[in-house]
Amino acid sequence: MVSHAIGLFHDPESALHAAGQLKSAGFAQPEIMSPVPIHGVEEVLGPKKSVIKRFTFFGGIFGALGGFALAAGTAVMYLHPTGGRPIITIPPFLIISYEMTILCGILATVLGFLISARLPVFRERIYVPETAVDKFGVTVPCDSDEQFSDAERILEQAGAEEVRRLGDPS
Amino acid sequence: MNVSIVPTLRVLRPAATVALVGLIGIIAGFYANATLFTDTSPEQPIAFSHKIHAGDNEVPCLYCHVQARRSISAGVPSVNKCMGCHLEVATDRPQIRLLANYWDTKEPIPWIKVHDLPDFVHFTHKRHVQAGIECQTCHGPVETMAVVSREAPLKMGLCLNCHKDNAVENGTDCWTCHK
Amino acid sequence: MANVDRREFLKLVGAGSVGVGAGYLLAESIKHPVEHLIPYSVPPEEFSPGIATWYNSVCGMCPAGCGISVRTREGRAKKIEGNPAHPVNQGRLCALGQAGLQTLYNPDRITAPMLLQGKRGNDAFVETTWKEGLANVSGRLGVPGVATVVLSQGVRGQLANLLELFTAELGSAELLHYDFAHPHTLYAANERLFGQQQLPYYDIANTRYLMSFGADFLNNWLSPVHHSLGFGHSRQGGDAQRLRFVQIEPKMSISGAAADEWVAARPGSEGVLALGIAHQILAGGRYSGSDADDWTAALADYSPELVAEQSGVAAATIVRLADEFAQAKPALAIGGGSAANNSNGTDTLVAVTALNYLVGNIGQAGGLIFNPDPVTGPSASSRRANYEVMRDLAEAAQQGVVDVLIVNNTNPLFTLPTAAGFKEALASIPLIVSLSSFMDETTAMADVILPSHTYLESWGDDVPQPGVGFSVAAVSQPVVAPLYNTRSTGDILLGLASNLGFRDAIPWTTMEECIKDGWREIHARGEPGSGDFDSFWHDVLQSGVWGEDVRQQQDATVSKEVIDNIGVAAPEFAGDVGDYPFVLHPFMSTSMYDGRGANLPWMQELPDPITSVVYGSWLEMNPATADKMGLQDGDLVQVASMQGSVEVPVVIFPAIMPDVVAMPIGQGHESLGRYARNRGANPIQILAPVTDPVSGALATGATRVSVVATGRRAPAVKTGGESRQLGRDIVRFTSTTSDATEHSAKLNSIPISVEPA
Amino acid sequence: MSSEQKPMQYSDVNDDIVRSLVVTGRKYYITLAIAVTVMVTCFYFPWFYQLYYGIGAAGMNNPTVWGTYLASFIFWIGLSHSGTLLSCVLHITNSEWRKAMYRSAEAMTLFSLLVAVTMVMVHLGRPWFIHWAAPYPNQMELWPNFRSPLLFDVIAITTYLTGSLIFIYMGSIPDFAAVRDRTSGWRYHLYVLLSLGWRGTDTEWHRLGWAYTFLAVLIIPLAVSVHSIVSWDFAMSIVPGLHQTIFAPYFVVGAIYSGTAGIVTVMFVLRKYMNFEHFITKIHFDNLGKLLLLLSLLWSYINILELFTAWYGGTSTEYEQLRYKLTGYYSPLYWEMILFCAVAPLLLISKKIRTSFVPMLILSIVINIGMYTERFLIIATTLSRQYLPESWRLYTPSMVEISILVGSLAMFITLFLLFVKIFPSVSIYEVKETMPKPQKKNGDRSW
Amino acid sequence: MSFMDRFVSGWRKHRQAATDDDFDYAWTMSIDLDRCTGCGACVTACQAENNIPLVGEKELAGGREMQWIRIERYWEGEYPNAKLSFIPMMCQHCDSAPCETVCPVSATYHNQDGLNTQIYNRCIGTRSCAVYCPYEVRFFNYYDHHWPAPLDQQLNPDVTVREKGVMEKCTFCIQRIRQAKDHAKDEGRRVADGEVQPACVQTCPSEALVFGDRKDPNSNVSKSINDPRAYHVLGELNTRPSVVYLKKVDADVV
Repeated sequence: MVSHAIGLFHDPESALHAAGQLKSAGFAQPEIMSPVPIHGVEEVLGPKKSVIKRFTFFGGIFGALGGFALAAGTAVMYLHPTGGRPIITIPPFLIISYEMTILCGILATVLGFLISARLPVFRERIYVPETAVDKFGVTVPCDSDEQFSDAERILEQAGAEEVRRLGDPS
Repeated sequence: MNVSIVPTLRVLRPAATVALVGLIGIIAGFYANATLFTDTSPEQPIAFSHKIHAGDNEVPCLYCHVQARRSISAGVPSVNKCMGCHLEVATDRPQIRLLANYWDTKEPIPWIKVHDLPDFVHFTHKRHVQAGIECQTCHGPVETMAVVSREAPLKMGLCLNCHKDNAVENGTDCWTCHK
Repeated sequence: MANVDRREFLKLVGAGSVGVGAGYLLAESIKHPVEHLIPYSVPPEEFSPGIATWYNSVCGMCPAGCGISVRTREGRAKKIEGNPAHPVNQGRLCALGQAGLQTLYNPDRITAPMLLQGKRGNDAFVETTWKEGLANVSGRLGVPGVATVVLSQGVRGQLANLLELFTAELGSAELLHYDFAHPHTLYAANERLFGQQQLPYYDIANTRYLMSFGADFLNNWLSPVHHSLGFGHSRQGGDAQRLRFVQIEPKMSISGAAADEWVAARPGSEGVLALGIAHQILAGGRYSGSDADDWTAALADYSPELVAEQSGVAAATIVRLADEFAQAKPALAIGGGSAANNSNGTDTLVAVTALNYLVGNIGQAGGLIFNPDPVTGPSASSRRANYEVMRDLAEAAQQGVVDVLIVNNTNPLFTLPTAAGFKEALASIPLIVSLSSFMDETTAMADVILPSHTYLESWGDDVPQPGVGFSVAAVSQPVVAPLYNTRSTGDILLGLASNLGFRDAIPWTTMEECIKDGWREIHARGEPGSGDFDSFWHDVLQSGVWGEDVRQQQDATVSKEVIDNIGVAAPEFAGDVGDYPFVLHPFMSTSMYDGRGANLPWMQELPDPITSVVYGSWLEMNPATADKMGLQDGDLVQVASMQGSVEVPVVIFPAIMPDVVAMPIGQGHESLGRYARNRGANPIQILAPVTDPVSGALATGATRVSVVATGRRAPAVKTGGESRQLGRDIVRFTSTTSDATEHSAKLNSIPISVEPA
Repeated sequence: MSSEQKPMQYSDVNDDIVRSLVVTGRKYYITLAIAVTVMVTCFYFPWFYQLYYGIGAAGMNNPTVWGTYLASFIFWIGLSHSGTLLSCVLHITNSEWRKAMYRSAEAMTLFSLLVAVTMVMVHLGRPWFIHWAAPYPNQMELWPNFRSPLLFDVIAITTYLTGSLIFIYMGSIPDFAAVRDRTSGWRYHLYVLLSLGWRGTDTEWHRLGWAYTFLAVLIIPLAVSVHSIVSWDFAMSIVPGLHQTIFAPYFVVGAIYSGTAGIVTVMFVLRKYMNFEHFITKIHFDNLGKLLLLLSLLWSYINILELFTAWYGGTSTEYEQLRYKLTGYYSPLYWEMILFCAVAPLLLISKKIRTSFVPMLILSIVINIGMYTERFLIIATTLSRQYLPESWRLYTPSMVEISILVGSLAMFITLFLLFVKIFPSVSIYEVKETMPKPQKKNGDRSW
Repeated sequence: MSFMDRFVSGWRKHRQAATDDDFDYAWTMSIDLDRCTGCGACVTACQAENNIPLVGEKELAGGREMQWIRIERYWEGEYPNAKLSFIPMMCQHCDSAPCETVCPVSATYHNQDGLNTQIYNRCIGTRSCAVYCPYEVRFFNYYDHHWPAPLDQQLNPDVTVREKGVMEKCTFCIQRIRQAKDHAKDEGRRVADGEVQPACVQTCPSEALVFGDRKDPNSNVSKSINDPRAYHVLGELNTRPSVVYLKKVDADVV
């Protein structure tokens, strides 16, 4: 049975410290839950790489090409010459292209965010409501009771106000 | 404590189902009205059978709808024309008696339009007949119908596909039909 | 869904049903209503659905007598166009002619015979049958010694003949044709000068110099469509030199706007001006006729300087105009409209017409050509009632001498000044019968209304007046089945005649037969053996017009007596200059003619060409005058003469003399249906009873008025905004017709191709 | 920044915001009822009447076929322009003072966009066919005309609406989570769904940070393009007075100007009636005031340029346009606009005014009245004085138009009132970020 | 043909702006201002032919007139030298029409007759075309128009009666053009010069209006175009109108 140890801290620095301790103690990647984004996580837990920018980039490219293709393609499908201009009229279609770049970029960014942040949450994950108010939580999965007491010890040493054990839902 | 949106989704399911069923109902109702309850073969004042005339007796379409080849409108035959034959033919049938009644009182027959286009569509029979389009292309196999019913949807897509396939002159110019 | 409980299930069923119902109703709401296909029982001969049939006929909207072709679809008249075969209008038609459809389909037509129940003028009519209506009238007419007056609009051809016959049979009856716009003075002038009964034909198409004294010949003078055709042709119609055209009048008319030069002459001084020009022509020795000395003697008093003093036109201008007029070959002078509407109208027109004689254009192309007598019907000038006749009629009626008045489609109550006393006269006539198609002012006073067809539903024929130099006649035929329970004027007369037992003199039972009988004479004029009458008739119906190259003798001589007596007296104006500082210039508008267009919505909505006013009356005023009086465009003013006053908004008009104000005729109806009633004001009502003593015509331009601000604003409804170009070169001008250095339109086209490829 | 008595705690923020959502006084309901009533009677009734009767219910006529509906459209689009745009710019430039006010500013964007879209519906002659302006396959095989500036509008506004909605939503996810934990009943379920199960882990914060920044980067050019495109509806025509290169920046500046003034108004109201004195302070008003002053100067600059070029060019059409604007029928409105938008904001030079709430409120309303006038004049003065003097004609709005204008304001207020009860109208986590971080407790250092 | 070839050839074709050569006919009208007398016959003819509604005094006062062709008037000078010129103004059927580009739903575009179309049933009523048109010749149906019976019997069955919320304008009487083409097709020929005339041209009493195909070098209208007096109103806007005006001749102009 897998459970989680959670230490609640009053301040972000202690939480970060605790996470670093846990990591160096050989625990699996600890998670920090906080009411505000905290700086310096990457120094402690290792660099984080986000795929979001790729989503944004390719979304934008798709939008640019798709926007132009939409405008040009539909113009060719039913010929309605207007204003003495060619059927495929580049300047205005570039504007469509521009707008579609942004639209698709935005949608792709959202998609990238949801995927990379693993949202929305369908399978239950552990959570401590206090971390949304003013506590900073550090959590690690523990395979056994020994591991949990190790973790509890490290967390308390780091200054956790409280350490909880939460069962991982199966 | 754990977090997940699934319990909430469970809670909301009945309400969502009701909304979904309602929505499906609207779509179904709309289509039901448009397809099932729209009278594509209305009951005419005289139960005239195209099957008997055009099918069994092989009267050509243009014999009665004489205008079709030279006018925008195909025209309904005048009562006079009907009586041209029915003074002699099948005078004892009840429907023919109805016809004779209209003839005697010089009342017009209020036929119901089956193939009705919106007022902003200016379809011309002449060009289509002269181009050799079979009447059945748009009107369906009328010669097999005892009661005329509208087979084709007579929507713009139908016209347009034919115009595009046959590369009709000015065939995709809106002003060809919408003046 | 397996474990849906009962409640849940019911909810779902409920939601589904509500949804289906809503969807059904939604689809139902956007459904197209059922349409029917109604076949004819027996289709008419020429009928085919979806294909237009054209009928040729004659326009009945004004006395010009243009030929029309009416397009009908499925038995309904859709459009009136000019008949290309008709020599008068050659396929063209004016706005009023186009609007003829709206007399046919007017929602305010009288739909059945009516009898008055109760007091006159209260609109208390009840419908009756034709039999009863006709019997009612013929019963009264049949009384021996009953004094009857038949007052008709000016009609020609067979219907005029029928009217003559009918009144002759009635015994103590008088026939009068009354039209407000009938050019009495012009007839009188031609008769005096040349002894001609018919109006001459003015060959504007071939003239090179046109001097028009007040004649709004492009708008509504005599035969505007034909004049416009000629005008277009002589302006830009070929290789010949372009027409130069001078218009002389106190207020710029539509013709004045088209002129190369617009000369403002004092009202009533046009004749003097013409004589001044004649004087100059003679003085220059440009007239070499045998009677030159007579002319010189007669015109001795009309030196340019003296004329300039009277007319307000500079002497140099008079000299120049005379030179131009004499040098241009051919040159043509026409007169009418404002020049003829004064107390010296006939004299003025004599003077103007004499100019043609002096430059020798009589009978020449581009000049003045005499017309032959009409081939059918009486002369167009016979029994035409002028103002004096109408006034006398009114006086007689007031004395109780008139027992029955039959009014046929004319509206004297509207087109006569209040001073004529016609309203009081009607009150003392025991029986008034109106044959009008509309409830006009006169018809509203009637006791019996026997509504006539519009011209698009009736048979008729016409000889256009003035003609085109040769014999022309046209047939008008019904183009649609009658809309209502009405009859054509001819058929009504025939019905009355039959009731009264005039069988011998009036043998026809329908107007169609009557017309046909008249045309048998025309057929007989043709070469013998040119086919039987039926095929002739068929051809005439098909082409709508018949013509024959019969021309009038064109030798014009002017007797010495006429020359010696030539001269134009000073115009007489009613009203003191101090109290009434302005001369009122009422003019016939494009769309209303003499008021008959007021019930046609198209005509109400057709902007006046010069001021762009729609739906109403207005008073045109010189900007300087308005400035002096502190009036602005849109101010409501009271225009008062000695005879009464009307209230109209001011329209500032750049081309009117400072001491003249102008008002359009046609609005101010008290009756005539929803479009005409209670709209604008009628300037005729306040005219003073001044006449031209020679012709007896009303001098419509001889009334002085005062203009007083009411302090209210009621701007006339205009469709136009700012009528100045502001340097935008919208209308462009060129000095010559063929300047090869100028750009052609093709050079203006630059395809748009500048863009990144 | 902080109250006088004792420094604010993180938990105070949560308490305050949750209270603003859950505790609803009678005043709120009364205000809402009035807003809804006005919206229905002044917007929907006249609109339905207009749908039945035709656009003739409005005062438009032939040369001036556009009227207050389009002016309102530009006005609301303009008002939308400071919220999200300002929020994005300030986010990227890391401005601290943004954090307390951006949520409601973005909401303003969203709702004014919604109202703007409604105004398009009101403006159209046949709104029931508005879907034809969307590219979707259909049996008629017809597509919209992508060369049309109006279609640029359709696409740009759709994108902007989508973008703004996503932007405000993304920023609110952590707050939804925070509120979720403190609510129950339907609110709880709503916030569960809206928060998507947000837990505030380091990974989530990291992803959110990136996504939010990317969105901000995307939305800045979008917002600029949206109002440029709205200006092109006019500038792409060849109507004198409209066909101007300066129109796009003019509109963008005008939009941000009126939007910023709108934010001031909204801030004042929130501060006063939602008891957000802790969060929205003089600093915000001071900064917004400075921004307003800058924008007002920019706006005046462009206005003067427009006049100057017209005067210098001196072509008949442009000069007439200038003359008409300054002295013609609508000139009182023009001078009103100059007074409200160019002269009055000069008061903002004074710090005293910038930091006093009521004068700022008055000034912001005055500026927006002026900006509405500007939009009205852009349409009314130019369309009634085009190339052919013969078709010049005046335009005055009808009662239906004025009523719909009032109704649209009520619609905006209604939407905003609903918003403040659903969205945390001040960002919880970003306010916390501006507060001093919790420090380690004394003697806690065991490592 | 491979996709790429089709793409390339299609691209080339659709990258070219249409010229007169691409049209079947290039219908053109010329208006001789030296002949026009401003009589208004064209206005009424157009109203009769094209089912143009009656607007009524109130609406006219509000500036909502419906006249596909109207007569504009311009004064020059002051009394006594005031001069008045008339200029008929209708849809110019510009080849580079500003109205066409702005329509979001392609309800107005350029067709194979070289005409500027207006498809009523496609129109959604943005009215932007009327704003973009420098000639002010587009008219909006501010409400449903009614013809009191029996005036409705006059309505031309070949022309749609427009409903509220759509734009309308001069079509060069497309119904007549199409009918002439129909006849010509029956006989397997092109439409002859003078065979088709819009209602205004047909009725013009001074023959100021001439209508025809400018692709036919011998047509009357081609001669008008080549006349040295020919010009385009607002030609500086380069809208390339299909209506050509012939300058008014005025001896006083140098």
